[in-house]
This record gives sequence, structure tokens and C-alpha cells, in this order.
Amino acid sequence: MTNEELIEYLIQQFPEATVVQGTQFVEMTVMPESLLESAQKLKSANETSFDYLICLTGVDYPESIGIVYHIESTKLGHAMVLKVKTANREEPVIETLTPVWQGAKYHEREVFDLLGVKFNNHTDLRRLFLEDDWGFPLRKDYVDDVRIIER
Amino acid sequence: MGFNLYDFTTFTHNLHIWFLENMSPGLATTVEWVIVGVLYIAFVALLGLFLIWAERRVCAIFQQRLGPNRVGPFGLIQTIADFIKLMMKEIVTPRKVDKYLYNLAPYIVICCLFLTLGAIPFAPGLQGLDFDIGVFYLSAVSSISVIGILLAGWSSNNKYSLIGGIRSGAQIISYELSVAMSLITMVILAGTMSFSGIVEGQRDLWFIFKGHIPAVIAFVVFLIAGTAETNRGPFDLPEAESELTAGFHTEYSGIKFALFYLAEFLNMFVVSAVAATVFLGGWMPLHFGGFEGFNHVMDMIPPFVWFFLKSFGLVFVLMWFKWTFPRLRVDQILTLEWKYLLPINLFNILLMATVVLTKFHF
Amino acid sequence: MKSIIDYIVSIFKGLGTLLTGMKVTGKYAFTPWKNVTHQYPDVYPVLSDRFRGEVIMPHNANNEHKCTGCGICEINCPNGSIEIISKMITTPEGKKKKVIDQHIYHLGMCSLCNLCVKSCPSDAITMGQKFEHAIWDRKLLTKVLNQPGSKIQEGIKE
Amino acid sequence: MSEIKEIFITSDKIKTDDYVINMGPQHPSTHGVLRLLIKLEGEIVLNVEPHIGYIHSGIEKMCESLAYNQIVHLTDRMDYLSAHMNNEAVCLCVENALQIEVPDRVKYIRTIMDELMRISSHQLWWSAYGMDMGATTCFFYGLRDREYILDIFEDTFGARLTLNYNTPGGVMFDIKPDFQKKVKDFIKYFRNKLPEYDQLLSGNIIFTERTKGVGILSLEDTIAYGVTGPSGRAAGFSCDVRKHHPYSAYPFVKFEEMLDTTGDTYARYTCRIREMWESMNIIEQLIDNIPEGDYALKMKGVVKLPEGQYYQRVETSKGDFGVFIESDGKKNPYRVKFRSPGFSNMFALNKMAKGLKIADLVAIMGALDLVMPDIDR
Repeated sequence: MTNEELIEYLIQQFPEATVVQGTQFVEMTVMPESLLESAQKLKSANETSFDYLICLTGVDYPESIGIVYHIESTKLGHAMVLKVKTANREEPVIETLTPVWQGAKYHEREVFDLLGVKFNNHTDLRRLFLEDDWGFPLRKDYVDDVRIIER
Repeated sequence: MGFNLYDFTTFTHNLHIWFLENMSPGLATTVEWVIVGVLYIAFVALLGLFLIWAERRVCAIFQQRLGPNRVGPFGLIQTIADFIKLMMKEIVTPRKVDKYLYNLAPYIVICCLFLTLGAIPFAPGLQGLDFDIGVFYLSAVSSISVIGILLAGWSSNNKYSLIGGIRSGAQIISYELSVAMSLITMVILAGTMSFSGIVEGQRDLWFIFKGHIPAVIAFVVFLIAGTAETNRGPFDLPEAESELTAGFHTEYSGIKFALFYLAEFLNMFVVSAVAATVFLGGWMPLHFGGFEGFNHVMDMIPPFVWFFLKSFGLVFVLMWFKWTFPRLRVDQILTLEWKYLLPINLFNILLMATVVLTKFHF
Repeated sequence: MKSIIDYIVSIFKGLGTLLTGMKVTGKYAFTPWKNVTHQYPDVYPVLSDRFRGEVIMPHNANNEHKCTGCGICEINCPNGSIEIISKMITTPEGKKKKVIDQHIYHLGMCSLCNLCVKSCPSDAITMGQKFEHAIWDRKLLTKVLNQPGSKIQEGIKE
Repeated sequence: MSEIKEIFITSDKIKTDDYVINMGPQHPSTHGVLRLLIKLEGEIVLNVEPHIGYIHSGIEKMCESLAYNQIVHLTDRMDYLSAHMNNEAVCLCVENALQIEVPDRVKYIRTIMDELMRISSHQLWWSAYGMDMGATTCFFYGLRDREYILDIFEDTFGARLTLNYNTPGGVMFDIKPDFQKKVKDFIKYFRNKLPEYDQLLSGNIIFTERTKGVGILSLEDTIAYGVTGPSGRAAGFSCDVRKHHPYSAYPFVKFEEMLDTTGDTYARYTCRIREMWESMNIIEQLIDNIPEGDYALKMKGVVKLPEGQYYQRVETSKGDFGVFIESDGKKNPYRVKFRSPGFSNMFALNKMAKGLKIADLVAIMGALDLVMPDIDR
């Protein structure tokens, strides 16, 4: 599917989501409540069949924490970006996508570790790199006087 | 006293008589024991140092390197320097180890080594113990070392060591069979179990040529099983570095580690020496029945030179194995023994018996 | 019967592959003059002229360097391993002028990325070939690149 | 066996515990500071749980306070065996965001270096894999051949491992006049040496017995876990970024994507060996046709990316490497994320190694070609 067809299809299928053509990929922003449902639909629908999660990124925005999923279809060869923003920045909670893409499990652990996003229904939500009492270093308001030296 | 490079029988005999003439029989025996013991210890130490140096050099040439070449001529003093370093290292005993067994283990391994070395004829008359049942004795004592390794693995209070020890137990007990069987194959040909008798029997032709096909099969099987018994080469499962860090001797340091290390190398030498004795004639020069001139030329080289040449040649082959092959997995190592080597061996014994009965050998 | 033949064939095939491997190692073992080892402390390695060992500031025979103390290398350094300390001097004509006092370089923090050398407008610093940096005292890794008493070369634009 | 186990578990008097082993962080075969918590039953692995973070260096956080040309040198330190590809990914991402087209010469140089880097990475992997399997000699043969590539690198880049050769808009230096000759000499040399790798290890019966049918990962699992690179292609997952999303000079060359169907350790091994052959083919197609021109575009002193999110994928020697940059229009990125192939590859370990032996675990881990700084970042 080309990007234009994909936009058309996505607008048709996900009326409540915002679909725009980004710099490279088609970007679809969904509400946190409908994330799991949308992801399942994107994976299982024959027209899209996004079965490969390339990358899962957490971004710290001023009001929320955004999660960016880069997904690709190995059968059809098209890719898109699925974006979601949590309602709350201090205590971000979002649904896990492990049931959809198995590999998301560890990417989500990484996001939990570095940004403090709680993934609901995640089977094994522990910190991945850091110790339990560490802060969330990728948040913009993280301070560490010892290890971070500003020039 | 008649010291003769070619035959030590008269020399040792005269020495014995000289001792008897000068002291009481009990004292003479004691003194002889001490002398023999000191000689063996010196021999083991020197041989160990040399073998470790040789291993490092041989390993280096296989890997297109140079190996130790700084300390002394050709790096010969390198192992002595290493040995001094090991002696000076702190002997760390981890907490909660079974101290008695932990300290006993390297002792058992090294004792077993001396027991095996005692039965090997280095030259005519130069043999610690000349039993009538030498082959039987050797295969019996060589399997004692597994107890040491098992104890080391068990007492170290380390999970890696334990796995290493158990692996070693499974491996050595299995391969013991093949070693004994391939020796028995040759005993059928030799008609005797004493090592001196076996060497004497090869006066006109080495057994590996005399016994042709079954002897060659037995030789190959013996080399494979012998390598497995020394925990070396492709069979170094008990200490598999990439799996178990150092296996059963993970927790040993300093001189205790050095004893294990020494035992490994000397066991390799023992296997080579036994193979050289049983298959390649031991100290017996290369003789062909009927070619008197040729045999005479070969006799010019002293027998102990022949022995060490053959042994070190086989040691080189064992090192070649080690530095070429990847390691086997633990179930494959048992498959190799029980599904390949043992049936081949049983068949081979039958073949050899047929060959001997029909006199179809040279 | 066929299984027995397969069994025997598999043994010989296996032995064959093992011998092939031994042939390769044996080939090198018996040609030791083809060894590839470098005898490092005895035979010094030949380094490329682009080799990045450390940042140095070349001085000419009159103890003059090209550094104007502009600080671009300091800005471009990702690790903060360069510090420029400048001072005000009075030129013979009576004008006040800012020149470099010390070009401090922390080798211990440097990742040898070459960005400072590339960004230097007057080519004052370059990459040196020295690579044996092991020393006993960490303080010695902080170096002053301009030599004591050195001056800026004539004709370098500021 | 199971009966005995039942007795032991149901009995109140004899309590059994899981035999748990810590493999790592200091272990010869974990290639760095990976710690595996292995649950064993005798020799059989019941569960593998990777614990990482021992070499976490916070590169993503550091990037947020660095300019774009300064980020590049940090990517060297992630997967140091494919340093050039990582550099290139950042540079391509910045170039795409600025919508500038680098000269053809740069593209050619980058692609040749990519493939040389891939060969050198696979050589080191082969060496280390041989050592994992117990064939120590492989290590020296692999490093011997890798030295030729490193010499070429040193001659061109001035560094052997942390290259930092790319900058946004081009490369840092031009290639030297004798570069082509050196590369051709190397390829001629290595075409003779690569068959030795097969004779020494690939054909060896001990090796094939240990790798064939071990650690099978099905195509579905491969895609689900996102296992890419040669490890993914061994299961038939066509994931070569060079083929599907060509960048640099890859559109100009003909090459084959190395696919297999079995998905076992041996397939991963052969995929990598075949990739070395294919890389040499790619270099041969390019080396004589490097066009004349500039080796770098003139860039502004301070690069500022327009607002937006950018993602660039390249194929490193481990797999699909991605750079995600979110820019807010300033000279520093707002957020940088590196999608490292090793991260996804490693977490499929449990799926592959369950029910096999410890030795198999080592074989599987070696075949995945893990580089710890790449995983921890």
C-alpha cells in the first residue's frame, strides 16, 4: 500500500484517530484507551497486517509522555508510525502491546525504566538497566548533580 | 658398574647389588625407594615444565603466532617463571567449601598420575614397576583421577565446578571402557599383559604394523578415548572454558591449581607413552624382521630417545587435535562412546582374535 | 544392511571432515615463517599519517604556534576535554589584545573524534601519532598544548 | 525421571530447589557484561533470563545535550563492530531531515566502508564463535584477516575501531589514492582465506552436530520478537534494509539477500559466512567506479533540524539499526532513540534455548552475535 492509500484506509477504519502524512511515514495518533484495539486491528487486518514492530520509543513532552511505535508489514512492505500520548505526565499509564507484538515486552520495559511509564497488564514490568530506586533519567526534569555536568 | 645408554638392566641390577653389599636389606630397599621416588618427582617436574612450554609453543605455531620467546632461550624459562608466580600466589580457600575434600582432590589427581607413570617402560631396565598385569594395572589406576576431579567439583561449593565434576565423571567412566578395550585388543596380539613383554614382542615389527587393520583401528580408538580421558582437546568438557569458566578447578588457586594443571599435561604424556609403548614399540627401535643391516642402524639410536621421540610425536598429535577441533556437547560425547567407539571396539576385538587365531598377521 | 553401511559411511565422512580441519591448521603449523605476529616493543608499528593518537599543537623553530584562542575547538568538543584560557596583553602599538594563555587539553576525557581539528579555522591543532598513553598519575593526562613562552605566528588571522 | 521429580516435589521432607546459575556478568562466552540467570535441571536449561544494564552509558541522554555532528562519535561506542554503519545512520537521518543530497562520491565511499565493516564484524564474530565452540585457533585466523581491514581503516580514517568518519553532509577525509588498490588486494587475499573458514569450522562434523537443529526460532517468532539481521534471515525473515529501503549506493549495486529457512544456529552461521562473500561482491562492483567529486558538502557550523520526527534505518552487521530523532528546531535534538538490533535479538534467547543444554545456550548466544554496548546503549 502506498502512503496515500494507507492514509485513506486509516481514516476510514479509525475515524476517531488523527492521521497525517509525516516527514517519512504515515503517522496516526490514537487515544490511549483505544491503543490496544487499534494495534490489534492494524496487525490482524489483511489490508494492513503490520506484524513487525521495528521500534518503540518513549518521548517526554511537556504535558504528557508520548509513545511512538514504528511498525512495518513484512508481507506488504509498508510502514507507518503509531503514536499515543498518555493523559498524565507524572504518573503515566498505558496499555501494553505485548499481546500484539511479542518484542514490545522488552522495549516497554526499557521505556518503563527510563521514563517511568507504567504498562497495564505487562507480565514482567521490572526495571531493565537501572536500579529500583533510581529516577527516570530520560525525563527532562531529571537532575543528577554527580553524573551530569553541564558545560 | 657398567653404565650403558642402550640398556639399563645391568646398571640397575648392579646398583641394587651394591646397595645390598653395603647396608642391610631393609635399609637398601628403603634407600632405593627414596631414590626412585626422588627421581620420579624430578622427572615429573621437569617433564611438566617442558610440556607446558611445548604446549604453548605448539599452540602458537598452529595459530600463526610465536608463543613464549622472551624468558630464556626460545622462552624455555617461561614456565619456570610462571611456576614461581603460581607458587607465590595466595592460596584462596572459599568459604563453605568442604575443606578436607577440597584439599584432598589435587593430591589424589597427582598421586594417580605417579601411579600411572610408574608402569611405563622408558628404556630397557628403566621402569618403575614391571607387573605381569601391567596393562590391567594401568587401566585400573588411571581411572582413580576421576575421583579427584569429582571431589574437586563437589567440594568447591560452586555450581559450575559441580557441573564440571559430574561431566568429568560421566565422561571418564565411559571412555575408560574404550581405553581398556583397545588395550585388550593389543593384548590379544601380544599374548602378554606386562609392558616389558609387550615391548619385547615388537622386536621384529611394531604392533601397529603387525596387527594391520585391527591394530590401526585400535590405535585410532585409543587416541580418541585417551584424549577424552585426559579431559583435553575436543573433550575438555569438565573445564569447558566458554561454558563453565574453568569447570572443576574454578575455585582452586596458586599451587593447588598448578597441580591440576600439571596433572592434565602429564596425563596427556602418559596416554601418549602408553600408545607409543603398545602400538609403536615403546623404546624398541624401528625394526623390520629380516632386514639386519637396517635394524642395526636403527639400534644406534638409544632406546630412550626412541621412546621420547614417539611419545612427543603423539603428544604433538594430541595438541593438534586440541587446537583444531571445536568442543563436543555432553550428550554427543556419550553418544560417541556408546554408539560408535564401543561397538567398533567390540567388533575390533573379534577381528583381532580372528586375525591372531588364523595367524593372518605379519 | 543399509543402515549399517550408512553407519560406516558416516564414520568415515566424519573422520574426513576432521582431517580437513587438521590439514588447515597443519598447513600453518609447518610453515612457521608465515607467522603474522608483530614483535611490538622491538619492532615499532608503522602508523598511518592520519592516525589519531592525541591532540597536539605544532610549534615552529621560533617557538611559535598558530592558535588564536578563538575557542571554536572548545565549543565543538563533545566531551569538554579542551579548555582555553586567554589573557589580555598590550601590543607594542599600545592596543589591548586577547591572546591565548593556556590551551588545556584533557587526554583522559578525549574520545579522539577529530571534531576540534576539523573545526579549527587556523589549523593550529592536529592529531599526533603517539599512542602509548599509559601513565601512573591521572593528572599527567591533562596537558597544556602551547609551549611556555610561545607566541602566535605572524600573519594568522584572528 | 518425571516420576522421581514428582516424589521429590510432593514429599514434605525432601525439599528441592531450582538449580540457578548466574552466567555472567563476567563469563567468557557472554561477550561482555551480559548476565544470564539460568534455571537448570542437570545440564538442561529450563529458563533463561537476561539481565542487562551493566554497561549502560546513557548515550540517548547525552545526545540530548549535543549538537548533531557531535552525536555521531557516540554511536561508535554502541556497536563498535559496526561503528561505520551507526555513524552513517545518524548522518543519513540528519541529511534526510535537512533534505540535502550528498555527492555520489560520498555515497560510494560510505557503501564500500559499510561492506568492509560488515566483513570485519563478521570475521570477529566468526573468530569468537569458534572460540565459544572450543576451537581456539579460529580466533587467531579470524583476527589475522581482520587486521587487513583495520589497516585500511587506519590508513583512511585514522582510527581502527571508533571511526567517527561520517559527518552530516559527507565524510571527514577523502580516501587516499592507494585506497582502491589496498581494498582490491584485501579482497583477493580474503577470497583465498574464506574457504579455510569452511574447512576449519563449517564442515567439521563436531561443529555441524552441535549447531544443526539447535536453537530453532520459527519465522513467526522471529518477526514477533523482531529478530533481524543474519539471525532473522536464517529463519526466512526477509529484513535486509539494504534491499527493502536502499540507502547510499545500495540502489546502484546488484546483490542477493541471504535467506535460509531452517532458522537454527547453523543457518545463522551460514548466513553470515555467505554475507561475507556477498559483501566482497558489492565492494567489487563499486571499487572501480568511485566517481570524482567532493567528499563532503559545505555545511553550516550549527546544524538545526526542522521540527518533526525522523527515523532512519540502516543494516548493520547485527541487523536493523534505527535512529529516531525528534527535533524541536533547536541545535540539539529533543529526543534521540537508537533501535539497536542486538536488543531485540537477545530477548529471543529464552525462546530458543529452553529445553536445550548449557553448551547449546553458548552456541545460540554466539550465533546471535551479541555486542553488549549495543544492547545497553
